[in-house]
Amino acid sequence: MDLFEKISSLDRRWIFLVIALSILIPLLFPFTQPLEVSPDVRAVYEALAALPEGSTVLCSFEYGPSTLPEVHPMARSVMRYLFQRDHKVIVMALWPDGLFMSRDILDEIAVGEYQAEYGVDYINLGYKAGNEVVIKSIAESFSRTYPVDTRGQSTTSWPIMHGIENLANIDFIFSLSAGYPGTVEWVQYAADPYNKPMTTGCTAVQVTEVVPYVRSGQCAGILGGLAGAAEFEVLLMEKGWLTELGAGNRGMAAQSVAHLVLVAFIIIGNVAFYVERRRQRKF
Amino acid sequence: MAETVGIWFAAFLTLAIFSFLYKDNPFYKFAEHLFTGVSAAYWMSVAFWSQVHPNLFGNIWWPEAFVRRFLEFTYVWVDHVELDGQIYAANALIDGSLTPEMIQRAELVNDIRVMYYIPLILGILFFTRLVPKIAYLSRWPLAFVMGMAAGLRLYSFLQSNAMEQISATIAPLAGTPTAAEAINNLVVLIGVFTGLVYFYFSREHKGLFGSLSRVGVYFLMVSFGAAFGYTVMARVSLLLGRFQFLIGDWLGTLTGAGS
Amino acid sequence: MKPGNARLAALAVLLCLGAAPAAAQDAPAAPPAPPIDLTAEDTPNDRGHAIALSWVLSPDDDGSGRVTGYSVWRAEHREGVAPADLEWRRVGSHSPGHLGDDRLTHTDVSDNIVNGRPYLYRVRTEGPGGSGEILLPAAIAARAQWFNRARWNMLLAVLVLSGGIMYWIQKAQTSDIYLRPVAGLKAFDEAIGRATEMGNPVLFVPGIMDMDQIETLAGVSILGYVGKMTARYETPLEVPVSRSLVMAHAREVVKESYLQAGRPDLYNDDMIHYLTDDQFGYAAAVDGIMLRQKPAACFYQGKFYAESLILAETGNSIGAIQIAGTASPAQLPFFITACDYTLIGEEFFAASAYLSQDKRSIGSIRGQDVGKLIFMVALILGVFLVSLEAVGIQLPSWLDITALFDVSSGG
Amino acid sequence: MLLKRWIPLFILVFVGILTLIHWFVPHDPIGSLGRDFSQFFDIIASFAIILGAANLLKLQSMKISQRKKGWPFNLVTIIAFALTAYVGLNWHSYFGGGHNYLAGTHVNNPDSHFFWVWWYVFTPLSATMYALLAFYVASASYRAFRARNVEATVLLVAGIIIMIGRVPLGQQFTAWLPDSGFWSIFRLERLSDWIYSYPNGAGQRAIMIGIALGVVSTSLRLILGIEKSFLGEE
Repeated sequence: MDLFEKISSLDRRWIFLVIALSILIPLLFPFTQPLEVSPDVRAVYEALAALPEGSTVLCSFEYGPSTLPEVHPMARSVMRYLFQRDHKVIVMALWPDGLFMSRDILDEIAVGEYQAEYGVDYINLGYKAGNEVVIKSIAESFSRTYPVDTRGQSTTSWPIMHGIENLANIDFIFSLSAGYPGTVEWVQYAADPYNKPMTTGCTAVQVTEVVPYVRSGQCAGILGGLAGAAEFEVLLMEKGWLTELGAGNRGMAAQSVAHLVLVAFIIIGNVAFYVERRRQRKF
Repeated sequence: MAETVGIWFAAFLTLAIFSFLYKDNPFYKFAEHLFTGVSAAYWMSVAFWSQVHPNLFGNIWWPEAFVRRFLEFTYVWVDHVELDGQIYAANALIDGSLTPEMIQRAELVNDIRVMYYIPLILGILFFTRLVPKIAYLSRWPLAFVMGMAAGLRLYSFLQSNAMEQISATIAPLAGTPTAAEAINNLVVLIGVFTGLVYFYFSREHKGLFGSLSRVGVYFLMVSFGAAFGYTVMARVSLLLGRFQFLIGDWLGTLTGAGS
Repeated sequence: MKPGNARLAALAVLLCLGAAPAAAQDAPAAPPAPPIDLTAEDTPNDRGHAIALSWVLSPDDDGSGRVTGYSVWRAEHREGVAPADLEWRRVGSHSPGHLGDDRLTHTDVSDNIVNGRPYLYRVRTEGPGGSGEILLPAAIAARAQWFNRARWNMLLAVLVLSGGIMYWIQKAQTSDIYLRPVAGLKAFDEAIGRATEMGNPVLFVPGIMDMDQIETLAGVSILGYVGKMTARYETPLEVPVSRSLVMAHAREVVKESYLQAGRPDLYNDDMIHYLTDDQFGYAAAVDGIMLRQKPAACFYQGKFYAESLILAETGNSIGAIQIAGTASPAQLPFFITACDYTLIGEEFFAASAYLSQDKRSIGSIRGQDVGKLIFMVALILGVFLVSLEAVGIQLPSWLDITALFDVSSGG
Repeated sequence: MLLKRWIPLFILVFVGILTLIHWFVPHDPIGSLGRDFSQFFDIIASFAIILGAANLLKLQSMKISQRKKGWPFNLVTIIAFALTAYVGLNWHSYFGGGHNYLAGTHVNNPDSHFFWVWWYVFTPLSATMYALLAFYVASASYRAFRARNVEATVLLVAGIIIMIGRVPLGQQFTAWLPDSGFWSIFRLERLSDWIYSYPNGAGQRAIMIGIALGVVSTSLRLILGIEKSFLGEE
């Protein structure tokens, strides 16, 4: 077997090994690189920036630990921005594990960094089963959908919920999403029927599903995957809302190397394929 | 203690699953079988506590004595409490504002919704599968579910997947602010149109129709390639997350750094 | 108002307060002027229990901070009782207007609003200096509607498409309909045939979602066909599922297939077995089944998420023929790259009709094509018309094709 | 025959039509049927899990009693199921004391045993299974991204441009192109954005419209009672 044949029928475990190394090494020895902010990420920022200070923003957490590396950095940036602009933040989750994600973020950002007051500046309504049905039902009433919050107290007893009967009183929806139910359901059952502005931070996989809604204007911009998170961090830093880049940019180093290694593999594979095919024609 | 054991066990399971990449082995087999058992029971418990307990049990009738006797189990079923002409929210049952003696005297009001006997009956009918003689009764809940799915999805797909997409595709090819925008609109129009031609079943894809359909295939291929390229990034991020766990949380405990 | 402006305005207020502390202490700020022209109407196209309010901003709501918001109050109107004596309840609040808003709107939705009963509203401007209020001049009642008028175009679409499909379902029973070949469907027989030759089982995965998804139902219909083939060839069939309802449904369908193929003796309920509801738990277990039972043909037909590639790559590594079919746009690329054949989107839904050769089902596919034709014509016509408009040619309003497809207002 | 065939068929058709109508009739009680029915579905599906779990346990114990190859692993499944079900259904199962034992809250309480299982067993397993995808996209693309024919080449080129254009390191390749003007559209990040937004968006849209028609037609076949293989006995 000569070199090209070998490359063409390479045991996939070699590929696995190289991929693992190409992520592990940059993770241990990180570096940063310049980023260009894409228009979709800018659109997210502009939609948020258009909100007057003190608006009520609904943040919904539809992701779990497995997609945490992608969505968590976005959630952090968004929360930082919202608290700096004194928005009131209502947090909920349509995924059971979304609750733990939101708790983690709120503990870190709201409590840790901004000393925001629970029940006044933000509230965590928690997880409710029922997928899009929950969205339809908060369109009618928050207090009936979520009689108690995650602290086990009656939702309406908190000052932040005064005057917030249902979706109509929400100024903006931010969906942090990794699948079903997620951004698509928020567009279909909340933004669309009630004409609410919304935007999304989602996994790169979901981007294809969501992008048609972005193009048609039903969703204002999109933060797609780790790259979206990294770009958003850069943009917030540019605008003075962040003092340092976060996990999004750190991960991008490993991401970049892995991508290029993968592309190199594909190119080598094609060269081998081309050479082999030419040889076959000769005989 | 529980945390340290947990992190070690989690790290072991992580490595056991990764070992599958090399080949099938007892460690993977162990992790796989463990996963099946744990996750089946996990979702069963979650379904019980998030659906059956609040939404079904909470909407059907129970003997008053039972509700009063097992407050910690039934607290989510009670809508409100009336005592001495005063109305308390349901959580007064548990937050200490009512004493046990008061709870015994109070009237516990829970709204019973007759409609919810439908899923109860259908759910029970489903169990007739265990009795071969009347197993066919389990077709009733299946029929209900299928009818519901049909009525629900017919409309929502037509609205979001068809009407809205058509509406978004109808954009001017002339008189746009920039020429680029007109070109982009044209690209989208051609893509959607030829894509639909590709999906046309009841006509032979020959001649002009065939050429249009080929163009449609190219658009589909671009979209598959693009979606694949996009996803690669997400997948790499996942691995990133796992490596971060192994390096940060697990190796962290080894070196005493903890997390 | 831009955030910067708001901050400047707030700063200006602070400076003014600082410059005249004595004056500020002596004379408390005057209460803000009330809103103007409060109107109310029953919200259209709903189940009642809702009133839409609208008012013109208070003149003091100019970003100076004198208006911090509005509060909305409701009372049931009673004949002969002065508004002040009614039982008022605060039912909502609204943040101050932004620059450029001429009216603010607030919808009061509550089951406490009884349909048909008259209600009065008042809206208060709230501010540090107190409040000013306006009363709704006449009582208003909420009503439920029997038809959602905003959905007229959806009704039209449902009727036209269903009509077209039903017409062809009828017509198909008497006439032959040509269907173009679909590569993936031809491969079904080949794949099952190969499994038979090798003596290895056929693996069928009907997606990971439950019966409330049409994709799952379509996948199980295809399973019905595969079941007939495996019964005929006496090839073992392995169907792991991740939902109990799907298990029950698939058993009914496969049992029927074996019966129709004349081999009920080969059918066994355990061919279709439940693993776990969990996405990756299921994928891990199916991977295990693949490696240990080495199926020669793998079918993935249904609704899939990220596990698609885990399954397809493992299937590829054991050298099985793989045929996928799904309507999950995000998973199609993975099936396309890792499987031998893939039914894309609509092809997947058409598969059961193709495979069963049932005349009425084939008719429904012809009906789908009619729908496509309508959409294609509408696209061309629509683009032509909006282009004319964009270059400045006035069109009569009945030619406004965008209204026909504008379903966003329908709710 | 009535119970086996006609009543389920009636339920199917009746529920189907009623659910379809509910979209157009906001008036109570029809308007809220969609929400109620979805809720009913979730309840029925939750009931059904018990039957699924019973089936799982039955097959596993069969393998154990027949001493099939690898039977100790089947024992692992049964034990894992039993333990998880115990800490999941018993709402008193906590580390340490001093908890208000409200039924159901243990599912979300970080001090419960159930949470421990979720966090240290369930989560690493599912996240790692998911992470395997990083390797599988690599092997799948290495194998499939070959310029075999025109279609495959189109797929390959679009995929590679996006892959490179989406990461900063890749964007360096075309950083020498001007930032504005005609040539700027060939900068990789712009090109990948463009491909992503327009040709890809168009392809996706065509697929989505096709799917919508497929769903309409399949749903209609169900509502009209044409597709009813689950009722058997044709």
